[in-house]
Amino acid sequence: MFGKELIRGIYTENPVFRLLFGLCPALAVTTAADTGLGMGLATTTVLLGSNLVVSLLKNVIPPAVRIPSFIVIIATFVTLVGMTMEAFFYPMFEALGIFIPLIVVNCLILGRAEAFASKNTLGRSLVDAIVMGIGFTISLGLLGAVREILGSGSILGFQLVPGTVDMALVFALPPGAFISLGLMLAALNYIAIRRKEA
Amino acid sequence: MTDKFVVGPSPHVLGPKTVKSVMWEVVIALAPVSIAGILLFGLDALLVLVTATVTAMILEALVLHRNLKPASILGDGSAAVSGLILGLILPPSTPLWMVVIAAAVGILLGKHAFGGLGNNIFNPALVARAFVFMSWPVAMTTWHGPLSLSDWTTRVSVDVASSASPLGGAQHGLMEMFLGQTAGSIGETSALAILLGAIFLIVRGHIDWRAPLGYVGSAAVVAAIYSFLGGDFALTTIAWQLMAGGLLFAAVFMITDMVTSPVTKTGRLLFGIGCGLITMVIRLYLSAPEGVTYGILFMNAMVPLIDRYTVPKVFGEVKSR
Amino acid sequence: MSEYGLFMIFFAAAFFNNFVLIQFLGICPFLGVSKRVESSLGMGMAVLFVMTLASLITWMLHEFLLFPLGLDYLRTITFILVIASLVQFVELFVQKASPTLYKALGIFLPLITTNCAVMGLAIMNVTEGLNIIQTLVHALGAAAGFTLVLVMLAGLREHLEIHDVPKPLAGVPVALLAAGILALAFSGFVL
Amino acid sequence: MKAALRMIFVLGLIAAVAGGALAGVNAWTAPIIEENTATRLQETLASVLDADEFELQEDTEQTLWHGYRNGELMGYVVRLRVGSYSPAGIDTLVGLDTEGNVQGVFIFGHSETPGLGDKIEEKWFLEQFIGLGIGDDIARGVDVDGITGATVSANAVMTAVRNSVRFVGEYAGLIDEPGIINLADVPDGTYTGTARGFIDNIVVEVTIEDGKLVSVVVIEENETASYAGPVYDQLPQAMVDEQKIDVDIVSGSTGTSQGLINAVKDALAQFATGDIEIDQLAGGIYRGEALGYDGKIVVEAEIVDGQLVAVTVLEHNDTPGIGGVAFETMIERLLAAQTLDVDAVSGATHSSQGLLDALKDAFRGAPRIEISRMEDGTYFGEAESFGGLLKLKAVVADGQLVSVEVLDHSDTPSYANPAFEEMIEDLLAAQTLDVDLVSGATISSQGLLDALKAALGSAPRLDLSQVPDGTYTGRADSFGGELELEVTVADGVITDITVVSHSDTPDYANPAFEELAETVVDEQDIYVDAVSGATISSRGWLSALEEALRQAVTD
Repeated sequence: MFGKELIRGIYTENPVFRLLFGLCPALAVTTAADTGLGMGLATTTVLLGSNLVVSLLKNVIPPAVRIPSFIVIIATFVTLVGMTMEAFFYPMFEALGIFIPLIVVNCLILGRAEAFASKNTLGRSLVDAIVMGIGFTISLGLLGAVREILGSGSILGFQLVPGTVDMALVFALPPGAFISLGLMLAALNYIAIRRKEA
Repeated sequence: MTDKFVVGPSPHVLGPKTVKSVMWEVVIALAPVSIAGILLFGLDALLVLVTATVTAMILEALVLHRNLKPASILGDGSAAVSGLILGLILPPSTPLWMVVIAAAVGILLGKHAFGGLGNNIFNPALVARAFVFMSWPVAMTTWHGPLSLSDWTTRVSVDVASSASPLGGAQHGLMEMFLGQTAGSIGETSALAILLGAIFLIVRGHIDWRAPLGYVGSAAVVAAIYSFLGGDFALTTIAWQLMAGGLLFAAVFMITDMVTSPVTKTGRLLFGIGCGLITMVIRLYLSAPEGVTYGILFMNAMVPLIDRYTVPKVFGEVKSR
Repeated sequence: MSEYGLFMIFFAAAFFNNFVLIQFLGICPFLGVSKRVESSLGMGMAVLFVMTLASLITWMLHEFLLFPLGLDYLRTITFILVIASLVQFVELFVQKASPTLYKALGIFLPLITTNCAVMGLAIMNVTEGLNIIQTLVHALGAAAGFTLVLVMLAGLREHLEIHDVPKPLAGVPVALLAAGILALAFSGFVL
Repeated sequence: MKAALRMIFVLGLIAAVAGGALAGVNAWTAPIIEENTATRLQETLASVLDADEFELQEDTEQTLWHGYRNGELMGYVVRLRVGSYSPAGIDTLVGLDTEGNVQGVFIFGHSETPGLGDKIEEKWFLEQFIGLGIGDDIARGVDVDGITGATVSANAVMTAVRNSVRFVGEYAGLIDEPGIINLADVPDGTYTGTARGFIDNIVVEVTIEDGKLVSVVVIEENETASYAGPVYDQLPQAMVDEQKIDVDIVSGSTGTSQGLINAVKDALAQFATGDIEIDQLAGGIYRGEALGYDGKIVVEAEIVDGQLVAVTVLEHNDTPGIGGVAFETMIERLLAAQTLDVDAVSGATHSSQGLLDALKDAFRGAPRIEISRMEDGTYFGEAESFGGLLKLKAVVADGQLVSVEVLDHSDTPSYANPAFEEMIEDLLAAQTLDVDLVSGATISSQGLLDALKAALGSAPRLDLSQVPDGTYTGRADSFGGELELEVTVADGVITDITVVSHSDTPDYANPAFEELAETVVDEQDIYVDAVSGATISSRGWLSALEEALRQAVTD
């Protein structure tokens, strides 16, 4: 059961590659694998918190003030995560910069609160948050890894290619982000097309 | 796919023209600059040109025909043109593996990702150049001075110390610049050779004068205003700006590319003017020494918009949709 | 700040540090709304409207309320609420005041709440210590840059639609590649 | 209505809980964040300046910290923001030692384009600033390299470092007023100067004839011919034509142009004018020359204890009647004013100006201490040596250095004492300060030499050990009138000092006199500080004491 859900989060409904949610952080913070993973985990934490609270309060919140309530809840968790990171994980906090407060406008979180947690039980909502979070984290880590390998020949700071080889700096730069993501989406589409044909 | 005709309205429907014949004539037009580049920069230049052209042709054959038969490698010549142009706008000292990557980026990302010839939005050679410039900025801004006659009589390739290009601050006389005896990209330094190619293309009716005129004209105007504001206005300054860097080469061989420039006449003029303005603003007011690549790439992206707003109203067309 | 004029703030926000292509803010609408040139222009105008207002209001909130009271930790929550209510308010106002404008902007307004360019701009204004005039110019530059690339991409996508793009690349992937090459061109302003 | 109330209630409740949670977590994390920030700040400051304590200065034009190690000022850290592409610019931290040399550069923060602007944080880029200081250009292509692909950001950092150096230079008083070279003041001759061009040093030969620049020849250079050619063609000619050094540079070859100009300035730097403060000069004899009305004027000036005590014109060709009188008048004025900023003698402006120029030339050089010309007496001096302050006493009699005695030092005795002995022996034999240092103890020897220079540069002092036992009376003018005192010396030690009579305000003076007497008896030193609040009375008292003891020695 959970395995099926997990596949949904990682592949069939992958937030970044399939639903195209949260592309801003996906492009911005993936200059390396570690920042990508950090962003993914921070987002997952917020997602867990908001799904939890929204699911608990789904019968209390009147429909008319649903969206403002969700925004307040999400913003609260974003700020909490931000504060905690600043206090205890400062280097990561600094590396992610403005994209931490901007988790609040990540369509993934509001989307899951609105489309899933407000209609489902606590348990299902938590599972949804976990699998979606994992999917998001994996996507960002993957994109970060691809860009880090191509851009600097290393992965999570570990040098794969001898430092004397000049890697393509462009992958660490904004154009490389768009191109990498574009090619990865194309690869997924290609697999999907092949599968359909087969 | 191979027979796909390039979308382009008159005025050059003079006879039965195929993509193939046009492309091979462009290659002929590129001959003077290629020869000049090899004479000026030696064996290094020759290797870069050959590598770029061959890589582009092989990749094109693999994408289109999925085989490497001689006929498919020769193809319609468009890949050869793109590859050769790419080689000509690279520094002669570019490591050959970078040339291979550049050609691959140009053909695959610049051209076939958008659907191949006739569909590509950006000039493949420029996409490739921008990509490699941003990936290996140091290698791509290391220029070598031209060879002298004595270098040629002693040995073909010499280790020439790196030197500044005119836009990088080197001072050269206008005659040196005209002949191309300056540091720079292989095909961009010799104004004389570029003009020979241009004359051939004009005589054969392959280029429309509007885009180049808008380009060179607007660049000249910006250069004039700039030198006037700087208090050292002189015709030589303008001539210098026009001959420096890749401006003339781009005017003749890149902004005239039918696929990546507007179809309307007014559009082409606007396109040329836009390219010229951005190129000169980058050169004169921003920190990058050269703005040709970025100016044209930027305007390539504007082409659909330019076309959209300059298409003449078809008689009887109902306004708006 | 003296050597860093308003002119530069505008051009930096619009070109060198283009919100979409260089800073990756507002990617969702950039990809979502850039299928048609007209709708892109509409979105651009709506963003310009909201960005300017939101920047000014959040700047004043920060300057006169949050910062003096030491309530900086409420920044995210207040800013997002301001933007969300502002969008609602603007929607209602435009609907009443100018039905034609509403027709043009209406459908884009709700999308702006989750446009991180607006929120990002509001946060940047205060963290970078801009004064109110710089904030205004920053907002105008950001909106101009956003609209420019949105419309450019829309033009490209309309063009691509009528040409044969390889199947796996069709749609968003090729739009991303085009955006990447556009970002290459924009980087030329910085190099 | 009920639904609306419920809406407001629920939303309000959510907001209240959210606010409460945030306030709670904020109260918990804020101190941690603050502490982390403070620690990071100290760490960051320490990364650019080797110090362990930083003190933020108030009311400075730029944010400035003083850095201390064990209470000693190690240097400064400046925080500067320079504009670049992003509105916030680049926030830099530059550490400088007390001489204004860069010790480290740190990019405190920037919002440059990710990837491109980030390169300014690379180590190789920031490390190249270390060691550069007030005399350096700190410019791309001159003494630091730029970054390909991030030119503007890199230039902004260079500007920040340059401005930081200048700011600290001004703040710490390290930058003198820039000298202005007046070609007319430069004596005829050919001068050589060196300065850094675009690639390497440029050496020039500058020839001056009749106060006019007649040629500038580049004799050594390593610039790129295509850049430098026009510079060499145009600038020397322009300098000669315009008779000035700061001519317009050749655009596109800024580095070479500036190098050439700087080299010419370097060649003529010794003739640059600048403020000379006599009370800052070391004691000794200074010799200099300049052009007068008709040819060279050579002067010698003597400085003792920061006072100009004598000016002698050694050589001149000026009209004897006019020049001679002018010199006398000028010297009188100079000695009275104790500054070079005196009016010229009317009717003899050239001679007057010549004398002043010669003096400036003299004071720009190092002083010479001629033992043969020293007044007889005992000299005391101190200087910093290897382990700390070194104090010594030197006796001059009949123009001969007769003894040098180290009174106190903190150097390692086993090294220093033999070195001192050897130095003193050499000094006494050579009768000049120009002796070699003792190898193996160069710092101690240098300390001894410095202390001796300081001693001989000051006025001779009374040597208590030469005072025979007895009671002596001394008189001097004090605050209210004459002061008389009696001093008793027994076994070479001052045992008692009594004021016999004085006309100073008793309430102020008496306690001061008591305090002074106590200090002098305790320290056996008659050159002690005045008592604050009764400075003039103290000085009177001390003069009377010296007078009394001096008489004892002469008697």
